[in-house]
Amino acid sequence: MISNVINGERFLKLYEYEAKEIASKYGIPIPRGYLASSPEEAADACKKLGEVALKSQILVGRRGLAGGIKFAKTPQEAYEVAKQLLDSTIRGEKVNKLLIEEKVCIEKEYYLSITIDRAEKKIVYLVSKMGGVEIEELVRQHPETLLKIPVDPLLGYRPYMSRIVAKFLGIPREYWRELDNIMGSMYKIMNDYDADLVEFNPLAWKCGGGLIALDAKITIDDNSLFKHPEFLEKAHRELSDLERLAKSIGFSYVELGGDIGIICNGAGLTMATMDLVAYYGDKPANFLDIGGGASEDRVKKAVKILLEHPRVKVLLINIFGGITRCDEVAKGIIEALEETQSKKPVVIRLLGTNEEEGRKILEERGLDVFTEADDAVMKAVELAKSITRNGVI
Amino acid sequence: MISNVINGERFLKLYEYEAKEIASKYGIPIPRGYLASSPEEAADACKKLGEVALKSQILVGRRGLAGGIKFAKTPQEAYEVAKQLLDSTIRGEKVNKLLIEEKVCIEKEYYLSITIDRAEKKIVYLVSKMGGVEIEELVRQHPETLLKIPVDPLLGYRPYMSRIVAKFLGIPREYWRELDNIMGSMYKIMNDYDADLVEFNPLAWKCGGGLIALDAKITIDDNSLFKHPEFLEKAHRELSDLERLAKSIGFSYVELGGDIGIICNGAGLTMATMDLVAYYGDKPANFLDIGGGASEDRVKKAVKILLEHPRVKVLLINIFGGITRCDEVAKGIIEALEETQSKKPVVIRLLGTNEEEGRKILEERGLDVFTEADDAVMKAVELAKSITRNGVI
Amino acid sequence: MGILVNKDTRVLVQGITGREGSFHTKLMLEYGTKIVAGVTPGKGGTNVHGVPVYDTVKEAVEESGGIDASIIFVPAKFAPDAVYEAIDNGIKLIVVITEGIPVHEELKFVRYAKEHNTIIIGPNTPGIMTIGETKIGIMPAHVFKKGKIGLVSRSGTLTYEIARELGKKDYGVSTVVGLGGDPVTGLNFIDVYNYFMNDPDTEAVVIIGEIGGDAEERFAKYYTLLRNKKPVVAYIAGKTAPPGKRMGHAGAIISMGMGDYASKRKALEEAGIPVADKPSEIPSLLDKAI
Amino acid sequence: MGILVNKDTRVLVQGITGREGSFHTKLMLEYGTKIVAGVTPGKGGTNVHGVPVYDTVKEAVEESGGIDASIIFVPAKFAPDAVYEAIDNGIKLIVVITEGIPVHEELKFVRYAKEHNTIIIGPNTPGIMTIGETKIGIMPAHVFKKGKIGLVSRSGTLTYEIARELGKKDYGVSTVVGLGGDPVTGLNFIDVYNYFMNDPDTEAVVIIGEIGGDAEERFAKYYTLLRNKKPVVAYIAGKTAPPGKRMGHAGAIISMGMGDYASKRKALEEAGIPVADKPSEIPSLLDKAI
Repeated sequence: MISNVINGERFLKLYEYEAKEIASKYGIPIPRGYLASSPEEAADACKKLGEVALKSQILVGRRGLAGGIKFAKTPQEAYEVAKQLLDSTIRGEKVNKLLIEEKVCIEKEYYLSITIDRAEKKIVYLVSKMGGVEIEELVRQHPETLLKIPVDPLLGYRPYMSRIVAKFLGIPREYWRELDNIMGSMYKIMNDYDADLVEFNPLAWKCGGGLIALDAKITIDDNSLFKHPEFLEKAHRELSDLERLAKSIGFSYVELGGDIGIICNGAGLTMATMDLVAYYGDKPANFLDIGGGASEDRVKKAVKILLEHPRVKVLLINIFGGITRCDEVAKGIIEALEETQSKKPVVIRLLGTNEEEGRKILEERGLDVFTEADDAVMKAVELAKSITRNGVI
Repeated sequence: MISNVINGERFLKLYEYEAKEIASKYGIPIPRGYLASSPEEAADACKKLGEVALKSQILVGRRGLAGGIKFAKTPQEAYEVAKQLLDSTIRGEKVNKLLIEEKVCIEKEYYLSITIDRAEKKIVYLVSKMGGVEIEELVRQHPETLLKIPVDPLLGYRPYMSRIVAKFLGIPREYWRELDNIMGSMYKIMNDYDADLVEFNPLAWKCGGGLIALDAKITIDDNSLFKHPEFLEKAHRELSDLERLAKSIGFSYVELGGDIGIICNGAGLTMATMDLVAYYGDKPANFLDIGGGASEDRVKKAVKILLEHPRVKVLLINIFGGITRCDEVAKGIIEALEETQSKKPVVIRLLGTNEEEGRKILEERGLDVFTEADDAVMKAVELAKSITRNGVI
Repeated sequence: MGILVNKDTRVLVQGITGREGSFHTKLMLEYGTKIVAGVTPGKGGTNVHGVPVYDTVKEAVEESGGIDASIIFVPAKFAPDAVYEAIDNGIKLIVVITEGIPVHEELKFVRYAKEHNTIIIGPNTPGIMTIGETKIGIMPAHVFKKGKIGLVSRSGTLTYEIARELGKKDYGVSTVVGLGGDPVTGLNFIDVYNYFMNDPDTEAVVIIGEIGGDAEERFAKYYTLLRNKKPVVAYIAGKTAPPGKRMGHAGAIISMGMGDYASKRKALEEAGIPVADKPSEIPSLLDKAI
Repeated sequence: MGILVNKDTRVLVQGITGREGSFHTKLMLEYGTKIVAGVTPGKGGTNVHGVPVYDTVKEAVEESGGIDASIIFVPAKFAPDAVYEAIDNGIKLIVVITEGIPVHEELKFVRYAKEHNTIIIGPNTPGIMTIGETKIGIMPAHVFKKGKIGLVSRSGTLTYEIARELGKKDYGVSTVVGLGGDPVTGLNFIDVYNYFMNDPDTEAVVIIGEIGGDAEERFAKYYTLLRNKKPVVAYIAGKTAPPGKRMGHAGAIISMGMGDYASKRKALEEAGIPVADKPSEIPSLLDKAI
C-alpha cells in the first residue's frame, strides 16, 4: 500500500458488502445475504438462508487463505463460527462485521473486472476463465488466460464488448444479454462512483445456468471523494491511527519498519531520502511528505509526530524549498522541540527558498544544518548506530 | 413542414407547456403557471397568479402575431379572454388548451437555443441579444447578432461555454452560475430526450435581476421515439388526418394544393416526379412515398387514399423497383381500383425488379404502362387538363 | 478503378442473417462482390449463401484474413453498436444501410469514425458501387452501365432513375455513392468529389441533391475555389416542395436561409455547375460540359 | 533552443488571480517568461503584476494577439473545464499544475487533447522550463544552470535536488520537464525523450523515475529498439518502499509485475541505461555515458 500513498495514488477501498450493495443496485446478480455484527445475527441470517458462507468484512487481501471465510449448515453452527470470526484479527485487521450469504451451487468461476489502464490512458475490462484464484499470479504465469478489452473514455462501454467476453468465456447464447447488463453496469459504476476498480472474482456460473458475482471489490478514486460525500467519512479507514492522524493534518504518511524518522517535502524526494538511508546502511521508520508550501504549524505537527514515535531514534529532515519556505520549516522544528522537550537527535538539511533565514534560526538553537543530502543522511545513520550501540534513546 | 417529411427529417414538436414542464424539471426558471381547458380554469389560475398571460397551446409558429397570446388583469377578464381563445382556430390549428402564466416584469429579452448543426456534425448553442422576435429574420439581416458555440457530441457541454455567453449577453457576474445551470440543463435535455431543438425565445432578464424562460420549444427526433414511449402517442399530432392515416400505414405523406395525385417509391424520386408535373404545367396534389419494398397491401392502401381524395383528378404512379417489386405494385393497384370502383384515370410508370410481370398484370386490365417518366407525367398532365376542360371527374 | 471500393475490396456483412442482409448478400455475391464474412451475434458457425457467419467482428476479422469494408443491415436500435464494433476492429469503410437511427447516435459515431480515419457511407444509404467491380449496397445493379461518370447522390431510387437516363445516352458510371438520406451522414458532396478528382477513370461528376440542409451550397462554394476541376452537372429534387419549417427557427438560423431549391440552384450555377430541370436533361448537360 | 518552449513562447495563466497563480506569475515574469494574458472568470478587466486578466480564454486569445501555451492553477474541481477551454481555443501546450484532479477526468481530457494535437504537461506537475529562456511552472529557477542535459521527471523536489547535483559538477540543463505525479499524465518518458532527440542543444538525457506504473519499463523497451540515440542516465526513487498493492489485483495484472524498483532498474540497465544509486551519483554516470 505504501507506494499508493507515496505516488500520490490514493483510493478508498469499499468492503465487500458495500461493493455488493452497489452492484445489486445496478442490477448485477449477487447471492442473498445479510450483514451480521454478532453471532446472534449470524444465526438469524442462517435461519433465513439455509446453508451459508460467513465472510469476514475486512479490507486486506487473501482473506480466504487466511481463514476469513467459513461455512455453516445450521444456525447453531453459524453462531459458533461467527463467534470465532468476530473480533478476531486477520492479517492485522480486526473483523467487526460478517457478510452471511446463501451458499450458491456453482459450476465455474470466472474473473471479470474493469479498471484504468494508466499507460494506455484507457479504461479496460479484464477477463479470465479462471476466477476465484490469485488472479495476479495466474496471469503472470499464463498471460494467455487474460483477455483485455480497452474502452475509450469518451465513448464508454459498447455492448459488442460483452459478446467478445461471452465468446471468450463460452457463455451460452441465452445469457449474453445478462452479461451485457453486467458489463454495462460495471461501466456505469466506474463512472457514477469515480471508481478505479470494479472487480468480481469470482463471477460464477451457477449450476442451473446464469451468472452471479460471488465476491465484489470496488475502490474509489480519492481525488473524486468531493463528489461523493457519502464516502468522505469512510476514507482511509484502512490506515493505521498514526497514518490517519497524519492524513487529517494533510500529510502523506506511511509506517515503515526502521528507526530513522524521515520528514521531507515531495514524494520523490522523500523516497530518495529513504533510499539514501538504506544506501548508508540503516532503515527508515516512516515516509512523511509534508507536501508543498507547508506552514510553520504543519511542520511542527509533523516533527512532533515523529519525535513522539516510539521506534524513531533519530529524526532526519530533508527539505528542498521551492514553494516551501525554509524559515517556516525552521520555526516549526524549533516549536516542536520545545513543546515535546524531546532529546532525540534531529539532523536537518535545508536548501532553497529562504535557506539563510532558516539556517540562522536553527543554528541559534544549536542545531547543525547540512547543505548536502548525503552528509545529512550519513550523520543520521551514524547517530542511530551509536544510539543502538549505547542503548540510549 | 413538407420538406421535413420529404427529407426523412421527422420530429415531434412539444407544446409550450410540455416543454416548460421538462425545463422546470431540469431546474430552468420559468414563470408560475397553470394549464386551462376552460374559461373557469383560466379564471381560477388568474386568482392565484394575479395579472396573467393567456397563451394558446398550439404547434404552429408566430402565434403571438396571430393573436394567440393575450393578457388579463382580473379573473373576470381572464374568463372572457379564455372564452375567446379556446376553440378558436389560429393559423389553421384549433386551440384546446391555454397556459395561464403570471405576468413577469422583464428588462431584456435574449434568444438562447441548442440544436444540431448538421453540416458541421456538432451540437451548437445559438445565442442572440435580441430575443422575443422573429429570430430567423433578424439573423438573416444581422448575422453579427448571433453567437454560435459548437459542442463536441462525444464531450458534451462544458461550463466555460456559459461564460462566453454571459460575456456576450452582458449578464452580471453573480448570475453566471445560473446561466451555467441553464445551459447545462439544456444539454441534458437534448441528450435525455433525444431532442433536436431546445429553444428559449425569449430567455428574459427580470426587472429584479435573474433569468427566466418566457417561452420554450422542444422538438424530439422521431427516430428516437422508441426510447421515449411517453411521447410515442403524441407523435405527429400536428399532422392532418390524412397525413396521420398515411403515416399509420407507414408512408410519408404530405398534402399539397394541386390535382395530380402522386405515388412513388423513395423521397427523391417522389420529389423529382412532383417537379416533373410542375415542369409540364400542372400541380401535384400530394407527396406520397411508399418507401422501399412495399407490399401489395400497402400499395393498395396508398392507391385507395388518393383515389378517394376529392382534389385528385388523375393518379400518377411512378415506381422504380429496387427492393420494391413491380408485380406487387401492380397487384396493389388493381385491388384498389376494384375495391373503390373509381373512374379516375391512373397513369402508371413501372421500371425495375419484376417489371415484366407487373406490366403484364396491368395491361391485362387495360391499363397503359409507361417506361419513361417524362411520357407518364406528360400523359397525366394532359388528362388532368382535359378533365378540367370537360368538367368531368 | 473508380473510387473507394473495387473488385478486390474484402467485405463483411453485419446483420447477414436478417431478411434484408441475407437477400442483399445474395445479390451482392451475384454481382461479384468479395464478401468474405458475415456477423450476427448468436448465429456464429452458420453460413449465408456460403458466407461464413461469426458472432463478433473480432472473429470475422481474425478468421477471414482481413476485411476492408463492412455493410450494416442491423436494425436501428443496434446499428450504432455495430458501427463502433466495426471501427474498433479496424475496418476503414462502413456502409450503413439502416434507416431510422437517432440523430444523436449518428452525431457520435460519425465523429468517432472521423477520428479513427474510418469512412462512413450513410446512414440510410443505398450504398456504394464501382460498376463492373463491386457492389456494397442495395441498388439494382442492372441500371448502371460502366463508364466515366462519377455519381453522388442524397437519394435512392432517384439515383437509379438518373443512372438509367445516363445509360440511355451511353453515359456509364465509374462509381456511384449514396451519401445517405439522414440529416447527419459520414460523407458529403465535397468529400466524394475529391475522391473522383483523384480517379483517372472519372471524367465528370453528376451530383444529385435535394432540398434541405446546405450540402449543395457548400459544395458550390468549394468548387468555385478550385483551380483544377472536373466538370460537374447537378440535379436538385424538390423545386415544388413548399419551404420546410424544420426545427422551428434554429435550423434555419444555422443554414442562414440556405436549403431551399432557389438557394441551391443559384449557388451551383454561380459556381459554373449546370443544373438540370429534369432527370432526362442531365445527359445533354453533360454533352456540353465535357 | 531546448524543447517545446522558448523565450518567444506566449503564455496564458489560467487561475491567475488565485494565491498560487498570482505568486508564480510574478516569479515567472521575473524569469523572463512572456506572460501575455491571464484568465479568471469574473475578474476580467483587472490585472495581476501588469498582466491583463480576462473572463474567458476566448477573449484572452483574441485580445492578446495569440497564445502558445497555458499554465493552469485552477482548483481541481474546475481544472478540467479550464483544460477544455484552452484546447477548444486552440492552445497547443497546456501545463496543468493542479493536483487532486479525479482520474476519470484526466483520462477524458488527456484523450481529448491528444485528438486535438495539444500537449498536456501534468497534471500535478512542477511544469516545464527551458533554462535561461522561459519558465512555465513553479520550480525554483536558481537551481537550474543552463547546459546540455535534458531532464525529465515524474517528481518535483527530487528534480530540483538532482538539478543541483548536476550543477555542482558543471552539468547544466537544456529543458526540464515534469511529467506530473498523477497516474494519468499527458506526456511520458518516450514522448519527452523524442523531443530531446531532435534538440541540437541537448547532448544527454537524465530520467528521474519512481516506483509504480510501468513508464520506465516502457521507455527502456523503446530505447532498446532505437538505432540513433542520445545517452540516457536514470535515477529511480523508491527502492526501499515496500511493494504497493494499488487497486487490488487488476492494476498489477495490467502491468504484469512491472512497477517495482527491481523491474525498472533491470529494464533500464538491460537497455544500456546506467541507473544511479543516489542522486549525487548521477554526474559521474554522465561523465562515463557522454
